[in-house]
Amino acid sequence: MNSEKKQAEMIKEISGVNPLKCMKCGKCSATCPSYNEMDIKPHQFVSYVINEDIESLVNSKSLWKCLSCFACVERCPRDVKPGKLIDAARQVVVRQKGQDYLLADEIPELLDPELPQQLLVSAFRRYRR
Amino acid sequence: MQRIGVFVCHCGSNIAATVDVSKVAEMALMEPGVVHAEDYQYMCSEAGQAKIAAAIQEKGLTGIVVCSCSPRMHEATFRKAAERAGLNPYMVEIANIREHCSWIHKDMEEATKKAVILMRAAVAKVNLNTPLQAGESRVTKRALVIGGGIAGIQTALDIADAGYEVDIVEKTPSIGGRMSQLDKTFPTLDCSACILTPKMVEAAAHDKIKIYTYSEVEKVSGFVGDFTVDIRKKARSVDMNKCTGCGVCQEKCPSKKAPSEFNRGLNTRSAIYTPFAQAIPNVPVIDREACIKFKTGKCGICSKVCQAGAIDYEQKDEIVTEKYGAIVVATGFDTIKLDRYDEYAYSQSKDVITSLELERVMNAAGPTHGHLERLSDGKAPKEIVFIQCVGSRCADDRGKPYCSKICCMYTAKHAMLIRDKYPDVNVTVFYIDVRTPGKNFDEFYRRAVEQYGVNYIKGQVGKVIPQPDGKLLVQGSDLLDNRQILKEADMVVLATAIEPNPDVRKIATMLTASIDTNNFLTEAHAKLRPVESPTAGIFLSGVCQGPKDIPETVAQAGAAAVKAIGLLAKDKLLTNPCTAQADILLCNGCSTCENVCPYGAITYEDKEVNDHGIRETRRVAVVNNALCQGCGACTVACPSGAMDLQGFSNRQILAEVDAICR
Amino acid sequence: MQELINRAKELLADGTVARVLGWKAGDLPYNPEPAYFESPEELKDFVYNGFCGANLSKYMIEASRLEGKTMVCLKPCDTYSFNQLIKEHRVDREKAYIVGVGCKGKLDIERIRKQGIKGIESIKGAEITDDADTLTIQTIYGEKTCAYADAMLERCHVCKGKEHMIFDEQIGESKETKDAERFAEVERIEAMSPEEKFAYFQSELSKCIRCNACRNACPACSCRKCVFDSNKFDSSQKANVDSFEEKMFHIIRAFHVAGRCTDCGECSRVCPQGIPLHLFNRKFIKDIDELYGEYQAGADTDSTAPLTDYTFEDAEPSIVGKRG
Amino acid sequence: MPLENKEFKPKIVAFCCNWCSYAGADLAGSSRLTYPADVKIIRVPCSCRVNPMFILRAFEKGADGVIMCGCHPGDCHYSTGNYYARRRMTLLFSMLDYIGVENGRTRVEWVSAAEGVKFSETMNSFVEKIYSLGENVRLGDLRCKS
Amino acid sequence: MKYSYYPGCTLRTKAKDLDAYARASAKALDIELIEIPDWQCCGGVYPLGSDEIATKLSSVRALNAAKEKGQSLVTMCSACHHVIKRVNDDMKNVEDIRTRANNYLELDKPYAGETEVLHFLEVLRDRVGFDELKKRVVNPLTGRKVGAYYGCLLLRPSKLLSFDDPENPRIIEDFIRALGAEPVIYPYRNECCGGYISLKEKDMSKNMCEKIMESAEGFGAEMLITACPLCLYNLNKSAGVKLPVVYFTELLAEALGVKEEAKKEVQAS
Repeated sequence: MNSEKKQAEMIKEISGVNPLKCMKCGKCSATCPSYNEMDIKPHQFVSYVINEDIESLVNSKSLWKCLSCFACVERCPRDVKPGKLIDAARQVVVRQKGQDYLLADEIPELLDPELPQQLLVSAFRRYRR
Repeated sequence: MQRIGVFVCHCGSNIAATVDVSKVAEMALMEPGVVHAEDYQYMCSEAGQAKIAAAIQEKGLTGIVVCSCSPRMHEATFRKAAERAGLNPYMVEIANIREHCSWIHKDMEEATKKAVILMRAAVAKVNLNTPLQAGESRVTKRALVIGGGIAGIQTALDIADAGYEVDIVEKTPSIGGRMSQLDKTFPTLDCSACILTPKMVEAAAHDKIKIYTYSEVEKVSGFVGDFTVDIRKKARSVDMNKCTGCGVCQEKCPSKKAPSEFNRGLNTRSAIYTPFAQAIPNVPVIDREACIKFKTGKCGICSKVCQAGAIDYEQKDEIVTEKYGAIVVATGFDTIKLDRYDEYAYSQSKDVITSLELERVMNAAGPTHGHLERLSDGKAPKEIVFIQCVGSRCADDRGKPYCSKICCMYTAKHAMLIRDKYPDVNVTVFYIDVRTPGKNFDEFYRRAVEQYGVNYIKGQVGKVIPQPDGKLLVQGSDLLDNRQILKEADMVVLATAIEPNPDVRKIATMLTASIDTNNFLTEAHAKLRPVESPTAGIFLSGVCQGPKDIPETVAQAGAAAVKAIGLLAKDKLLTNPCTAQADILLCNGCSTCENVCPYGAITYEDKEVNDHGIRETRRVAVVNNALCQGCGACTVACPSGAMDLQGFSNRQILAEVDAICR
Repeated sequence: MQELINRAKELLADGTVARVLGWKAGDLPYNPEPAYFESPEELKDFVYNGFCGANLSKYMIEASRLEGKTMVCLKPCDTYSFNQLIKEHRVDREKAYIVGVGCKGKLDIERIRKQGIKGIESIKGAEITDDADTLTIQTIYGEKTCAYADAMLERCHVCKGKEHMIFDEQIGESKETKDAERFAEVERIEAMSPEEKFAYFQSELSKCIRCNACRNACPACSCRKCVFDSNKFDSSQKANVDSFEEKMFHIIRAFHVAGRCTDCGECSRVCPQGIPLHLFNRKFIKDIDELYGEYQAGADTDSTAPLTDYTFEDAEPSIVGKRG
Repeated sequence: MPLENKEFKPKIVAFCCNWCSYAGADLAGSSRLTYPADVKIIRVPCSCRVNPMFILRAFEKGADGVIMCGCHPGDCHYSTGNYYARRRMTLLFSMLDYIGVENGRTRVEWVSAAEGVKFSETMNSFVEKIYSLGENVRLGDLRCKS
Repeated sequence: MKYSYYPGCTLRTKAKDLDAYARASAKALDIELIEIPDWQCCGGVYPLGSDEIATKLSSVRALNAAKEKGQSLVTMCSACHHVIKRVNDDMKNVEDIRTRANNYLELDKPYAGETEVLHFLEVLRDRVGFDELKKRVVNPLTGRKVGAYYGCLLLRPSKLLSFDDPENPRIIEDFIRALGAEPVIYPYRNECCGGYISLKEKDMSKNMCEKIMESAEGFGAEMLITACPLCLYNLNKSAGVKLPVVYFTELLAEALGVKEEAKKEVQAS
């Protein structure tokens, strides 16, 4: 199996999503609060996984713009849940060494006095291995 | 010993491509009792049947096995062929080597082996078959139609026009059904009432049709040709014979807060009411939940104002028992509840409505007298958004997995009507696919776009966001432009999925008619018997069988009527001879079988028996062959093996088991 | 015992009954057998003691066809069988005059033998009136003793109670002798691995000589003609060959009496090979109790039997695997 | 499907009621939904026609698994047949388990005429289970301890 | 009413008040919240990978601690609730995760999702009952117009959290009503505040919060309440309109008349 195919399989497994169930209604994209910040739109995640173009998916801005707010997961009529796919793609990235989206050095300047613990731990979980 | 012929069908390449049919025939000749075996291209064809007939006559066959498609497909065909050749039709067994073998296996060797085993089992069974004679049962020449919508009315009219008595049982106070709630109909934009009302009147006036409104089917017993049905006539509290339909009672009724079912709860009605002006019968009912007289004992105004003296507060539910030969189910549909789709703000804003509610809004007899206005503030909308597929085509448990079929067309109709009547109103339709298979349907939809300028956007809506100023912000996708749209609207219309009337499950159980996971009644064959239920004597009309529009419903209603007429036209029906038989010499008289018989077909009698010379009177089971449907529950309940089922006897089934496990 | 005999004489004398169904002494001190008595003279052979284990209910099927009433002696547990037979229209209540006889547990000669007591000549303490809880046994090797309870039939250790479910009159005191868990043995087997289970039953059933004693004694096995004697299921070969009947007899028998078996224990009592046949019936009883609610066949004459009944919510057959 | 033992070809008997599950099996066929050829179907009018003796006979003759399919509870063509069948099979399977025939070798599944997919899935999973259990004890040997 | 209590990291640092007001209110309502010993941070987001175990263990430990006491586990912070509830569901229903987590933890008795996870709001609704709560209020907050801000974590995925209708929730509105105030329903109450994105994409989050604030204000809200420290932080950074945002427990403490003492406690620590 080539590595993209393997990654696509991995994404399907981690997310538990069967992208073939998608009927391309676009409700995820209609729902997404980060839509305008994304280069690959939520409804497109599915076809990237089906076409095994994981390279483009993991290099997309969208990976880091998804809020994991689960609105698309909740509203998807086909049980496809694109939010889970993008989460899984992010896992694929952060599990590779040196691919962390959040570097230790950049943290101090991002902090402010009110910033809650929760924000740091959440961001760490999402952005780093 | 039987003389058995085995006939192996190629079914073109359907069987022959994966099963070595000549091998099956060859192996058959090694089975005990088999004296003839052959294979042929199409056994069900005339030539194939001729081969069977020839072999029966030439070889003096006493039983035959056809290795072919499912017995559900051609058992009857081959039985008839055997009968014509002088063989008892019940000496025919089918080995299903198509659906259960060639179609599901790919490996030729494996499939052939299995086919041989299936053939052996059938041969083993035929070896123990005995000729059976079908009995006869009478046909009551009267049909029952459950549901008084367009489907039920059309079926009843067609049956009655053929000269048979037919009764309609309708749950609500008037016949008319969903169609009476519609304003216009696609694709010709006829006024719904204008085409429906004459049919309602015709049904009411027809001397062969009897209509029970405000009534429900309570109990069904019997079988094809001879059903006995209890109908509950709910207390109307108004004497049907005295009421003149003047309407004064409704005018004077002080309790006017009950939500109008007919107007989908968008306005209210009085406690004594007829659902709509053209109701048939034009006799009101008292809604006892809403009536002050029933709630407090005081009031009685309707009784005072009724000059005919028709008001009867003491009226009770009445059970009518009738006999029918055929039953047609036409229970129709409702729209699904939208509680779990609140991203569309249906429960949060009055200006988010379903399409069926829009029908009422657009209708001159509706809550806004036909003026298109917002239900929140009565203002005329300038921007209307339609959302399609709300609850249809859903894989999750919120909605329905099927396409509701009618929404694309009625949405186009609504959009067109609005643009026609109010050219200054902008109409946007969010769609996933536009599905318009039907005569003049796509042309209709294209007219909405091209002639009326309706704005179709491919993409679903994610959320409807009510604004403080009362507007509705619709956040949707435009998949073709790849952008997220925020559109301000004054009204949002949801093309809500339809589902079978929830009562249908209860009715299906009473009729022992099968029903699918979506509560649609199952047809006997998806392609070839679409208006018959697998349960003999039960026919399907309209949406209870699957989503369909008016023209299709009317066509199916007619088809169901023809099937019912075909049944009623017979004087006698042949009964299934595969019934239970008690061996009185073995019967203990314990009544265990009687306790499990769902048809009350078993009774106990004191009978004189001759048990190997000993004559004595014993309490023994007796099966009524007209009532017995052949389920076999009694045969297993009987500890002594006295009860056996003809056509599926213990020894026959054991022989099949042995053949398979050999 | 004397009270019983006296009463029997009275009933015969005043014509209430035409015969008495009880037990008469056998050729050994521990094998009384069921018998009809039609006159006061015959009653001199009447016995009733701790060895009168036989359940007389089943004899009433025949007796119901005879002229006149039959006085039948039923122990508390026998009355369940009688009720069950009424329910199945096999006995005629009007033809029976039921004397509920007292019972303080019935004895099993095999249990006495198992304690090493051999060469038995006579046994004292088995009489029903005796309150002693010890049996004194005269053997050719001298006098031996044995606790009454240790000599009781398995079924008496799981006694259903001292109440008669149906009777016209009662004679004698009864005692509830339950001192063990009814389903303990079933549970022990249930906990075995499939291989152990199969080995256990194979070992037990291999002893079977197909003498039909169990079938003959069982009050539920009252078919006019057993399926194993008819050709309805291709199951009537008699020779001990590779035939259906031989292998499946006990399982099928247990299934045919499921929901009807009162757990009277006659099958195990009469088995000459000592096969614990009641373990099949009791397994069904345990399952029925657990899955469909407690049910005691023969506790009444009108309840619906579990296998002719159902509820929409009944457990699915897959529950068998889930109960662990 | 795991085939640990390539030699092992199980014998599997499926009893299907005429109205729902046999039709479901037909639908699986016409939808070309495959399942192993080890399954052989016997048509009965209703699941309540299935006598425990049939199942015992199958096991006696060397069946490795027996499955019974009927209409869903509440949907029986004969109204109540499958309710009786459900109780009978529950007790029978429990008894079989008790004498050493693993519970996995017996199954009841409710399959409607519309559930071709379920029929094929059921048969696939049942056959897989039988393969994992391997050859059955010979119930025919139940009374023949050597 | 005794419950095991999982406060979570932020309630020990930046959100001390969320915790202090909750404890004071619980006391006033005769609810005993017993902090489980040695709890560890839940990680803030649910670890999605089905192959991840290590990141779920802190939740399992907390759940098991409650199980050993035979108590339900009460959470206060939306994120902790979300994570722990979902891990609990994994332990109950996902065999692979259950086996591996138990192998790792070597507990006396394996944990299989036995503990019931309740958000404090659920305790108030389902155990105390809002009617009863209403009776216990000493300072009814009459006339206050309060908007509930749910965010994502409490509601979605709704099947797992089974907290309330994900599109039209009412639990916080009913809570507000019980305190005597007037709930303001606005459509953005279940839309995301930006969550952890605010660490690196501050503007994105600010814009989202502005929409939320505008909508709430437009429908007449004078203040917002939330159960989540991160939501509170983000909402306070909203680009435009700024309504006051407080924890729901603060409002509760106020209505129950225990706000001041709790406040002192916070200031003292």
